[in-house]
Amino acid sequence: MTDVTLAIALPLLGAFLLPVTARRGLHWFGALLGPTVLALSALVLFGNASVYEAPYAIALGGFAPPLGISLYVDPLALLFALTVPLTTLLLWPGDDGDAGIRRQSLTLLLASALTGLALSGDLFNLYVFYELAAVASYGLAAGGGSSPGFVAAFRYLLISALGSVFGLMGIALIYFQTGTLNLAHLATLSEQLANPQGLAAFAMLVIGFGVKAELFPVNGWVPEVYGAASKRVAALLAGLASKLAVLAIVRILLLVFPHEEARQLLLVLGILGVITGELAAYQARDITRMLGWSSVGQLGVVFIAFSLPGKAGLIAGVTVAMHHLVVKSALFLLADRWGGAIARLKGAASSSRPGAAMFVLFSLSLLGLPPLPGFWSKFLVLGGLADAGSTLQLAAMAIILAGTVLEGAYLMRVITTLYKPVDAKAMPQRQHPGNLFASAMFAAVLLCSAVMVNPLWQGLNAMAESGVDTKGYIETVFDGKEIPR
Amino acid sequence: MRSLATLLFLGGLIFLLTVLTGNLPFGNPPMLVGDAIQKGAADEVGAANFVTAVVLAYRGLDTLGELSILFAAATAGGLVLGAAHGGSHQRPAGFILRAGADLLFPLLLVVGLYIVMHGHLTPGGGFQGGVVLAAAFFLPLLARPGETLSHPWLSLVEGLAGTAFIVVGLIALFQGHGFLAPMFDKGTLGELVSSGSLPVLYLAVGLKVGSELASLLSRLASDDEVAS
Amino acid sequence: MIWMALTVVTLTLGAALAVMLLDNLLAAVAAASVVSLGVSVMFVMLRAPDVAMTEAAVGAGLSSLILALALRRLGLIKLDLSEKGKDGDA
Amino acid sequence: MNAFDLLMLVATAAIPMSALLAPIAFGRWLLVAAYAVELGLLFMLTPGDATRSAVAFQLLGNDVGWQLDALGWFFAVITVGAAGFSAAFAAGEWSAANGRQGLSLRWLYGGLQINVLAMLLLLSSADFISLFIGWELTSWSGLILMLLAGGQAIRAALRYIVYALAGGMAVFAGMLVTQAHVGSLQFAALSAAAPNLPNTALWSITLLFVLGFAVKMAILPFHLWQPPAYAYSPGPASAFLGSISARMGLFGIALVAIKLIGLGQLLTLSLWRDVVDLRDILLWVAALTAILPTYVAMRQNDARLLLSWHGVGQGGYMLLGLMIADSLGNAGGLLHVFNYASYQVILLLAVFAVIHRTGTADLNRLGGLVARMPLTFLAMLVGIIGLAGLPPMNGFVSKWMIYRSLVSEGMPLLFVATVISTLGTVLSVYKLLHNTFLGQLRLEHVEVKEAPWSMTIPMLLLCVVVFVTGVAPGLVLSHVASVQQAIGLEPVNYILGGIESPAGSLDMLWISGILFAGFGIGALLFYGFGGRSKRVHQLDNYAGGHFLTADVRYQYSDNFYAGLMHRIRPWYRNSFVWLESSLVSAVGAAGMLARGFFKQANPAQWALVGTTVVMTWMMWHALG
Amino acid sequence: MTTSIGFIFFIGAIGLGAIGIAGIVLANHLFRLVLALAIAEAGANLLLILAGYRWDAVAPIVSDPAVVQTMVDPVPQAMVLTAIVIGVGVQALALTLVIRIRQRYGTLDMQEARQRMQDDLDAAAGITPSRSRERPAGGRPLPAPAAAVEAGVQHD
Repeated sequence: MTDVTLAIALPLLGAFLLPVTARRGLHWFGALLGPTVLALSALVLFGNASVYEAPYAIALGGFAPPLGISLYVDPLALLFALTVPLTTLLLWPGDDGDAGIRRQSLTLLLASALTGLALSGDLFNLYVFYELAAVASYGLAAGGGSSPGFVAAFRYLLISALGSVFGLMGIALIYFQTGTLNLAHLATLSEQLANPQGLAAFAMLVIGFGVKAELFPVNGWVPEVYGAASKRVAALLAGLASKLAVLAIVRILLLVFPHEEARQLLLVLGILGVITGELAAYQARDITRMLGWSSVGQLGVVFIAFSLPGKAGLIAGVTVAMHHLVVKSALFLLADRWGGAIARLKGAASSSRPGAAMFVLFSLSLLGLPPLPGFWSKFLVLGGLADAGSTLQLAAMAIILAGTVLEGAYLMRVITTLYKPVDAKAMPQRQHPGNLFASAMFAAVLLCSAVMVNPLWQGLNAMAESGVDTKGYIETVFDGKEIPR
Repeated sequence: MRSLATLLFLGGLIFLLTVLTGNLPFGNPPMLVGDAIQKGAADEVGAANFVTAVVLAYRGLDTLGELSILFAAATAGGLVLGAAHGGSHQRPAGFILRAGADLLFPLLLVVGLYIVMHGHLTPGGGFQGGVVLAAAFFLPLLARPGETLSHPWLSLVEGLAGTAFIVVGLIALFQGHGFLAPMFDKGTLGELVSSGSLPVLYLAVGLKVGSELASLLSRLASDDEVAS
Repeated sequence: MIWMALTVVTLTLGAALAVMLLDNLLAAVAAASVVSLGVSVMFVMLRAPDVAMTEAAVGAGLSSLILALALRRLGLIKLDLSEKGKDGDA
Repeated sequence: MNAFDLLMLVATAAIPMSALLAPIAFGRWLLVAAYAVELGLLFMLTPGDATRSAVAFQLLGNDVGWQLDALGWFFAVITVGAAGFSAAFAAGEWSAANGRQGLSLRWLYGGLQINVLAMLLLLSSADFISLFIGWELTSWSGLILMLLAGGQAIRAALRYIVYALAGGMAVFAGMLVTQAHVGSLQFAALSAAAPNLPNTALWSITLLFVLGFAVKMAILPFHLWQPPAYAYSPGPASAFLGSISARMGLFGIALVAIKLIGLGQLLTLSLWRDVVDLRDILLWVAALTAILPTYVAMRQNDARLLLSWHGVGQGGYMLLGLMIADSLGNAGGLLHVFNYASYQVILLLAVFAVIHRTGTADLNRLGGLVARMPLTFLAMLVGIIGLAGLPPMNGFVSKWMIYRSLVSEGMPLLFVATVISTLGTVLSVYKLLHNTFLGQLRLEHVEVKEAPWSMTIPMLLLCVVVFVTGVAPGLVLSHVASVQQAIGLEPVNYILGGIESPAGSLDMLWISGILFAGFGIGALLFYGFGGRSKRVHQLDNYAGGHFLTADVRYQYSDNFYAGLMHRIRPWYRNSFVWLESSLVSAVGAAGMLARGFFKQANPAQWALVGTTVVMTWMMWHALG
Repeated sequence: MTTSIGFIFFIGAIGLGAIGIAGIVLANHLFRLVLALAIAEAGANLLLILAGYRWDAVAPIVSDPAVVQTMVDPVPQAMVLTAIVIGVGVQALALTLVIRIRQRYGTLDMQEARQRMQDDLDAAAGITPSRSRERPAGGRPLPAPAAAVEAGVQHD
């Protein structure tokens, strides 16, 4: 039974059952429930590997497509959906007790919502899953119980709710003109939306979904939340949640708004994100916020990549997004114990060598040292920009390169501090073995993808083929039924 | 200064939106989906209230997500405030209120359940009924600040109600109609026992909403560690 | 019809402004419930009884209850339910 | 499995070997032997034609491979040689002493070997991807050696890596622009497409590559990182980096600007309606690079810094020679790479030998060591004669070729510039020699002994190399000629003694013969006519009628060249340092602004502003 | 008449949204921020309902199966049902956060709470707070750019 709806439904089921079971003295059950459910949904998704040959769509409840909600499963969706349970398993908050149970069920809710974001083919359904992910992440951000966490979560809630108000208005504008919510159906009507109303709606949607994707004007919450929340949560939000929000925006861009202006919008916002993020990270004085700001910059790169037209853009964007997912999650895990001011990290390397080594590895990959995947992602993005070659795109290329130099400046500052001789009065903490294990897993993924770059390249090409194929999407969703106009 | 700039941009936004909405087809929308639903809903779902049909059948996943959002909000609230132990410490409320509460409790209960069960026929349904149920359970608490709702039971109800919703969907899935497909015979339009599994779903929704809101309310009401 | 719409909209917008501008927060909460009542009336006029019921129940009823409880919990108001006679500090 | 693959295999295998063996003295000598093996393998290759490696990939649809042609071979020999001599210098007592002081020998020897491997990868790149891979690896592996010393070296290394990243990104951009315009990342594709590329494309490609490579070889605006980074590295690392590492930039320029794009194309890239073309600009930048750092070097009081600043200046010479269109000139430039590497290694090793014995490189705290360390003195003398470009050492040959071609090509101003810089070189190296070895021995150095044989023998061997290639430059010129062929220039026609060309001939055999004859006659005269000399103790004289004590310093080393310094001070106002620091603080201020945006701005307000602006923009697009 | 009544409702929706957004941006009192949020959401919901309205149509509920009459679009109504419940959930969560902030920091002022939060974050990270509470922020010199320190002393 590999119906992808299970991948959404099972974590929800687990989340609903967790408080019940854990209260009734079934602690072992409660402790096992979350990981089991996540592993099951990962298996369900693995069972769908056949979509590499033929993407397929599911009409929920068996209602003919434009009426009901339809899920769409193609390699792109599958890849992003698959990262959700796997990453969540690696970042699983393994603490129990009353608060721990709540945290676990919130994490499950987040996972199911993100899977839904990856699979859903319906505009309002995307909005609902986005809201679910948002609410779950408010809870997780405040879940640490620290005073700054509450303020940060509240501010995050405000800005995100403002964004969803905009998003709702955008949906309303779109529904006004097309009278439908199904992305495939909207794709057939996309030329109706090439007018002021449509593009304004797109702008509102981008602002709405952009909050979680750390898009430029609405990313003020990033340093506060990542600084205040527990680092596993920060890794979950920066690594995973942002990528799925980006995927939602990209789906809307590819299917509903295949207009040049829309791409331009993402490009400009991405450029601004890179500039502000990298500059702020360059001036950051503690690791956590430095990583947060640099992830703002990296997501700017992701948006720039996705703004490239056609297959090249999709391939580049997915590569950058996945690379950033792996690297930034791992770096946040390492920052769990080393999150303080940079100056306090003197000689942290001597306190745990593997941790420092992995920090170096991830930083080098982030900087794009050739054999590592980071180089290939940069290569694809910048190559695409150079090929497209409009003035704005060349400017974006130059800015990304300059941003890399800045990244080098602040990352090497940290690394050299790690390897300085330790001073006795401020001994840095040892790394937590669990975090070390998880980030070692990420490192393994990184190295494997560095070795298997060619197979991955083939897979990415196949994925992009079906990803940009709007006609195929429409046909798959409607398969033969007449499309109401 | 800041407020001035804000108002400036706000004026810009209002202007833009007004211009935009000026040439939207108000009053005669395209209704590509709406028409099809109105044609098909009666025999596809069998609910006289098409909104219910849309909420529970056509867009059932949205409803599930919405329940999950409510659940997430309650869980997060619990995480933030901690379990509400002990009710408020002020003296019990006056006679009138207590009597009113006792009088109202069964009434509200019945009304709530009625609204829930007739959701597929008349306006109203799980959400509205759930709110009434929550009020019903919360009123005695307001009247007798000493007592408190027992959270284990509440959480049991909310957990099981949500589970029930998903399980109904999964049963449909394993029967091969796809997740959350309507089941059982549709019955005759307008009957109480009609439209297949919709009343069950709405009952689950009502219970879940009611329990979530009740727990939220009681958590807010119990003034442990009141702010200084 | 049109006059009714006009009055309802003006009422609602006025109430919304009041929510922003009133100093007394309890009054602001009351104004907020007025806003949702107005909106639910609009929903009725727009032939959406379900939504109107929900808005009335949730917006006007529940959420103002939540807000009032929160105000009490914040210690900004003293939501005392006991009768005046027994109340010491009445 | 040809000799080239074998070479790569050895170089790769030597890395874990060094991590294993470096702490043991015998193991270190084995590692030196490994370098010897690599050198032997290099000489087994036939330098004339390119040797392609069996290792090749297909990465993201691009062919990635490696092949060693004459150009790469020439640089590779220098690289491995420099590494080998530095390793040999350190193999004995030096490592023992420094290892005791906590220097990680594993990282030192492993780092040297990693550097050699990275440079071999770069030198043998056959397409732009392998070029960039080699380039980045070279930059980062250089960082390893620089970080080893710790302390102030770390700052220098951080500064270095920022510069190196900037350069690497320029190369990256150049490679991507090439791909965008040529459609392929193969060298052949660019060289085929170069003649008919649009002018803007040619400009951007050439500029990006040249900028990137210029950062590495510290051409003028980008030179500040190099002296401290190289000087503060541990001894052998410093000698290795200082002698060859920066030349990778020259290799890049020779490869891209001359081999692939071609000097002829550079001549077409002109500004201000053909008043000046790109080659002129490069020539003048090179000349300035040859002059200014030399005079900066004159002001240094740390021997290592003095030599490293010279490294910057000599890089200017090479670029100058390479950019002259005629065969004599760029033969001189290429030859200078070899010559410079040979004597720079000697000089730095000598300085580190002195440091090993006396514990300081401060030119104001040394002096008179000739009596104590005669062999080291001899080595440094030979090196300095080479660096100053006087016969009979090899530095003279390359410099002569460059002057000669400057004159024959009719570039008198550049000629004057080079002469000025040579003047500076002579003065500053004399300062080095004098303050270290001549003059009065300091009391604290009375006990100093000669450096151990493990250090002196490599230096003296190199002295032999410098002398032989100085007397018989033909040995090197033959390879230079094949390099010229490989990069598509007409080869210089050489003879064993030097050059035989219409532009001008030079036969070092005759010159040095006459020179030594002159020395012999002078010595004959001196000793023949009773040239007796008597050693007088420092205190045994009448200095203006008052007594002397042993701590009175005769030696005049503080504020060396006071008059000259006074003359040139107005000409030198740390302009570049000012430029760099102002750039850094500008970026810093921008960073503060960005951080303030996140810390102070009201996110909701920004959301509102952003939405309004974006919506306006979108509607504008849609309407117009 | 038709357009004008639509215009009135649009003004209502946009006005509610705008007032709410203005409140979110300008208000400084945590509780009022929550209220503003509720109002902005009401505006968005109204706009959504308007998207489904249709002249001379009845509510989408079959009163008598025999007669078939045109109905307004039920889909936006379903969406708004969802949105309303989402809104109340978010509101409750926001209020719990407000209560906690009040308990921890004893303030309901956004600026102050934010300042306290940033100071706490800096303290937790071991950074000396860049802004001292006593002196006004105006007169202080900018801290030297970190990279200027890293770039090191010049060597000539």
